Amino acid sequence: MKVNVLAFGIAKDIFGSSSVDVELPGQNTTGSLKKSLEERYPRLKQLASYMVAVNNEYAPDQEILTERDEIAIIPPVSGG
Amino acid sequence: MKVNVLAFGIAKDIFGSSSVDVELPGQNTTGSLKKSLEERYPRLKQLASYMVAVNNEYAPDQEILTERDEIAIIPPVSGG
Amino acid sequence: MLTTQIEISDQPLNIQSCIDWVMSPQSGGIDVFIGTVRDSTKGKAVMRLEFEAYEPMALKEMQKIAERAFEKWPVQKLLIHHRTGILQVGEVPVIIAISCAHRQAAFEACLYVIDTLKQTVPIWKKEIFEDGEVWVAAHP
Amino acid sequence: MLTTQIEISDQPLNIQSCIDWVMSPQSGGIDVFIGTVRDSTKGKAVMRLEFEAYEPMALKEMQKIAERAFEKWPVQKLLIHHRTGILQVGEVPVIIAISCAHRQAAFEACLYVIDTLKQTVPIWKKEIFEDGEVWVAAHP
Repeated sequence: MKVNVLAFGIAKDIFGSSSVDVELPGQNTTGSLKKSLEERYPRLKQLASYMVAVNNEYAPDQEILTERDEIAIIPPVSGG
Repeated sequence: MKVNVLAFGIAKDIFGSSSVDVELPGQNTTGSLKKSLEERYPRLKQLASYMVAVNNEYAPDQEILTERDEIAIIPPVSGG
Repeated sequence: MLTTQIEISDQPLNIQSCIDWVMSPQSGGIDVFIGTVRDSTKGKAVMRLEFEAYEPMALKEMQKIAERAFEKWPVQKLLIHHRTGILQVGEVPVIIAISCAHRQAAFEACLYVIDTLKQTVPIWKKEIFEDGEVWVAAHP
Repeated sequence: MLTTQIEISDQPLNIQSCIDWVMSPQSGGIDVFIGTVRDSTKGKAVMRLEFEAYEPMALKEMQKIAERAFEKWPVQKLLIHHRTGILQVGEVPVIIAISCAHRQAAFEACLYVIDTLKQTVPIWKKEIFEDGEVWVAAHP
């Protein structure tokens, strides 16, 4: 399954783009998406932390993804 | 000794004036001034509390007064 | 640089200019407390308020509060403006604005200033109702 | 009556109109937090900041914070305005304004909102120095 992933802040710099397409070979979960992204973009692992948001909600690693979901990588926030 | 006493808030209503002259027969202290005023204006004793300020500072009952002091009756404050 | 501004005025207070005064390139956070005249107290409709100040002493007491706030927190600029006279519902009797490098200190200092002001500064408030008036806190 | 106003904007924030919006005849105290861009961080001169938001999610997270504040305190009106884009030193990235019948609740709710906003709302800040730039908090 292929998903489109939005990137913000430093994640946009790491991806070199504000969104990337990712092919998920195994499980369609947030956790396997993170694993795929970390293999392709090792700098992701150097972040203090990062979260995945699915349809504008923070998602746990077990969340099942579908192709229609709006998926985003959320590096450590620093608003305010 | 005679002192002039400024009044604010409800004390002004009780005295019927924004300042009164008070003759101190005995000790020239804040405490004896309060006693004299309470005899003359019994409604003072019905207040939740009140303080005397001497030269713009809250004064204890033992403070010695002089005729040149600026003396004021400070009923419970309610600013802000 | 002047770091404290304390005023008592019978004219409407200007919120924006108070905030502008405490802003500085060194500050990261400003906390502002704005008192407003409520339309009721203990369930009774308030028509208006009247504030009276013993001005020289009130200014002196507010200055003491400001000095204490500077001792207790890393405050950059601190402003207290208090109004006197007749105020209608919705009008502003007091503005306290405090700038600090970090927000927590600004919040704590601002709460300290308003709490202490209400305890020590010789200013009195009369509530005017449809059927009478009362000096707030005068009686037990 | 609308009791919550949440906005993200790339235009300068208007402090006075934010405060006017939360004022009401029922409120006795308003606490306002105003973030400002500091001229330095960890001793290093900051030229300007750049804020980026994941807007739909940021609005949703701010709405959650507001709802939580209404549950925890007797809040009357609550406003959060956050700016995005390039901000110079002294400019205002965030305004939080909260009105309550009594001041303690306004202070506590306002501190809660800014603290939580900085933890959960997907907005990012890049500090631009003379010799480089860095996304704040990105790395350990």
